[in-house]
Amino acid sequence: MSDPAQLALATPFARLYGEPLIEIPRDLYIPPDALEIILEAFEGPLDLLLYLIRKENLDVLDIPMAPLTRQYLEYVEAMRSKNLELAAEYLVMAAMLLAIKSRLLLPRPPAATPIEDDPRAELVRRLLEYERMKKAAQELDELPQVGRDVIAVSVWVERTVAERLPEVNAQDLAEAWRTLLHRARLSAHHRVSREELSVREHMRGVLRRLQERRVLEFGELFDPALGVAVLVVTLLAVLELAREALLEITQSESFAPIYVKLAHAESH
Amino acid sequence: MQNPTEAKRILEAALLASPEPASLADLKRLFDDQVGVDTLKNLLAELRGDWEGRAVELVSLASGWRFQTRPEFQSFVQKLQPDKPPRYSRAVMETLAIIAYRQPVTRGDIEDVRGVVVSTQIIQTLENRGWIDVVGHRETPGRPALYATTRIFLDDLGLRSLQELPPLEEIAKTLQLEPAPAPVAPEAANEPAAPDERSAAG
Amino acid sequence: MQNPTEAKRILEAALLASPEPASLADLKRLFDDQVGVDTLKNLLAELRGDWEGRAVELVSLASGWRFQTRPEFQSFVQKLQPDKPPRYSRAVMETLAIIAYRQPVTRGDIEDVRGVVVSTQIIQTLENRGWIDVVGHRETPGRPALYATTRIFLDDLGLRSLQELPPLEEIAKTLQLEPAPAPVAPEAANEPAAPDERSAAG
Repeated sequence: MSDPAQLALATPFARLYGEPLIEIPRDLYIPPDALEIILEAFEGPLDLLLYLIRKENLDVLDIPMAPLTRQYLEYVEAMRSKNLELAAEYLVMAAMLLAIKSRLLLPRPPAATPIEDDPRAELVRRLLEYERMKKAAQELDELPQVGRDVIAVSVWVERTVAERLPEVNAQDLAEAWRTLLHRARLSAHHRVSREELSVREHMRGVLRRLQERRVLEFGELFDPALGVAVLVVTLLAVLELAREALLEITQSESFAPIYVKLAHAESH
Repeated sequence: MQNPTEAKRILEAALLASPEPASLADLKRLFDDQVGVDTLKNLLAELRGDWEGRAVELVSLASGWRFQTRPEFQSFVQKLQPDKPPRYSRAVMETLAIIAYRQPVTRGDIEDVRGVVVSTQIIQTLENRGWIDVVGHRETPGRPALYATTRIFLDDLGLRSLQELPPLEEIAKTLQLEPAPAPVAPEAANEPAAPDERSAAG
Repeated sequence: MQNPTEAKRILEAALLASPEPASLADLKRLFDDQVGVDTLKNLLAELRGDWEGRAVELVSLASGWRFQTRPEFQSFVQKLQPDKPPRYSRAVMETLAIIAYRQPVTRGDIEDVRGVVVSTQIIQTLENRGWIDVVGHRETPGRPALYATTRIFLDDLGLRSLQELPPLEEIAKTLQLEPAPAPVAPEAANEPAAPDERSAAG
């Protein structure tokens, strides 16, 4: 039962509305490895049923239960034989189809039965409602959507009104901390690329730090955590800055701490 | 009060700067309620006319008026947008359609129509977008939440009211079923080749 | 390529819809780089001219071009702006988080954790709010100020003590990190200027 196409070929195909169907509809042929995709393509048993009905040009209002049920079961069986995870709803529908089919085969009491008693009625009602909603969903999706198809205009407004202070709660803080940790983890993976930074860029960094903190102990300029390459580039940057007389490097005596400050900065 | 040109200028600036659609009441406040609703409507109509033929238009939505880009220019405008717009799956859109056309509905109602379980994620996607919310509970066991669409949903889809939703296609109103037990159409029943149909069904 | 009118229309829509100023490079991308910078500048100049005498203007800033409301019309425009409480930038929030969880810390410590320079403005924002202050100086060269959170900070956040801050262990767990303050500790340990950092962190 693995290949539904074979299966469909083996049994004489259905007659629909009197027309003998000799060929299997192309849609029904499922390459075995495509089953998963097909299963994903359907939103559920109703969707699959609708597909079978519409592709065969069957009248929803007068469903020939036998061929429909058979085709449906072929799909379900094919999916099951491939051990694809099949939503329980598909099996429930299979049982329902079989129940309807068997009811249709039972002889009826001679008394005229009202149309609502047709065992297909409930299925038809559900199929119609689903199809209606499916179409509606497509139409909704075609409406221009803000963000996707149109953008709401909101030009910049300078704010001068009395400043309102931002509200912060403890959870915001925790969130900020979480972002930090996350970024720290990410940057751990990216340090390799950071090593390619130029000497110039590090010169700027050294200068900026000195602008903010006036004097730094030589060692403070270096962050061993960034790796040897960065240390070397930073050292080159410091030497270059000293050569350009932008830095003042002082040491009171041998082995005493070395201090670095901006050359033009006023001494404190 | 300002002269009409000045008033239109103010209206335009305020609407261009407003991130949300502005209601008539909002717009009246612009002029310290010194402008009547009719005057305001005329000004808005004029303003809308002024923008005709451009890539931005003034539209009237459920919550009010807003300037937005025209869909035809989206391929350009998109290039300067930092965020990628969400694309919703069929499951999400079908759920949305059922809520929009059949509201208020419970999750069970949605499942009945779709024939499959509706995941919490789908509901959350729509809630997070601000398109649906809980408007009450059905007085049945478990008191399931009743979902309905919001104003934001209408605004975001360019609609002024639910009446403007695309009309549902009436596929068929009456069921004209064959007298049982004919499982296939009448022609098929008279067709000599039909018997194997029944045996296949048996 | 589009004709000038069409190009200007696109430019206008993209700029009106862009939340950030758009650079010339951004704007070139609008036209798939098929428009030269000079043409673009001419179009922008024309567009700016088109908007003269209106309440919104096209301006050129360091980071690019954007539409903004003219200052004279601000009092009107403001009336339609949502009254949402402002939020601190990520930089401010992160700085505050570091001070709260790792106090007392120097500006250098904060920079080590954040990986970027902490501007004076950020520190001032928090000082002006009364949420942090200087509690001493680290006895290292430059004697950098040590910042800690204040009582007002606790009051404003509805906390009785620092112990009521969301525990970091929990956060680390959600990130599947080790319970130790992992990403901070190694850097701190290697930081020669922060010998007391470890005890503060512990």
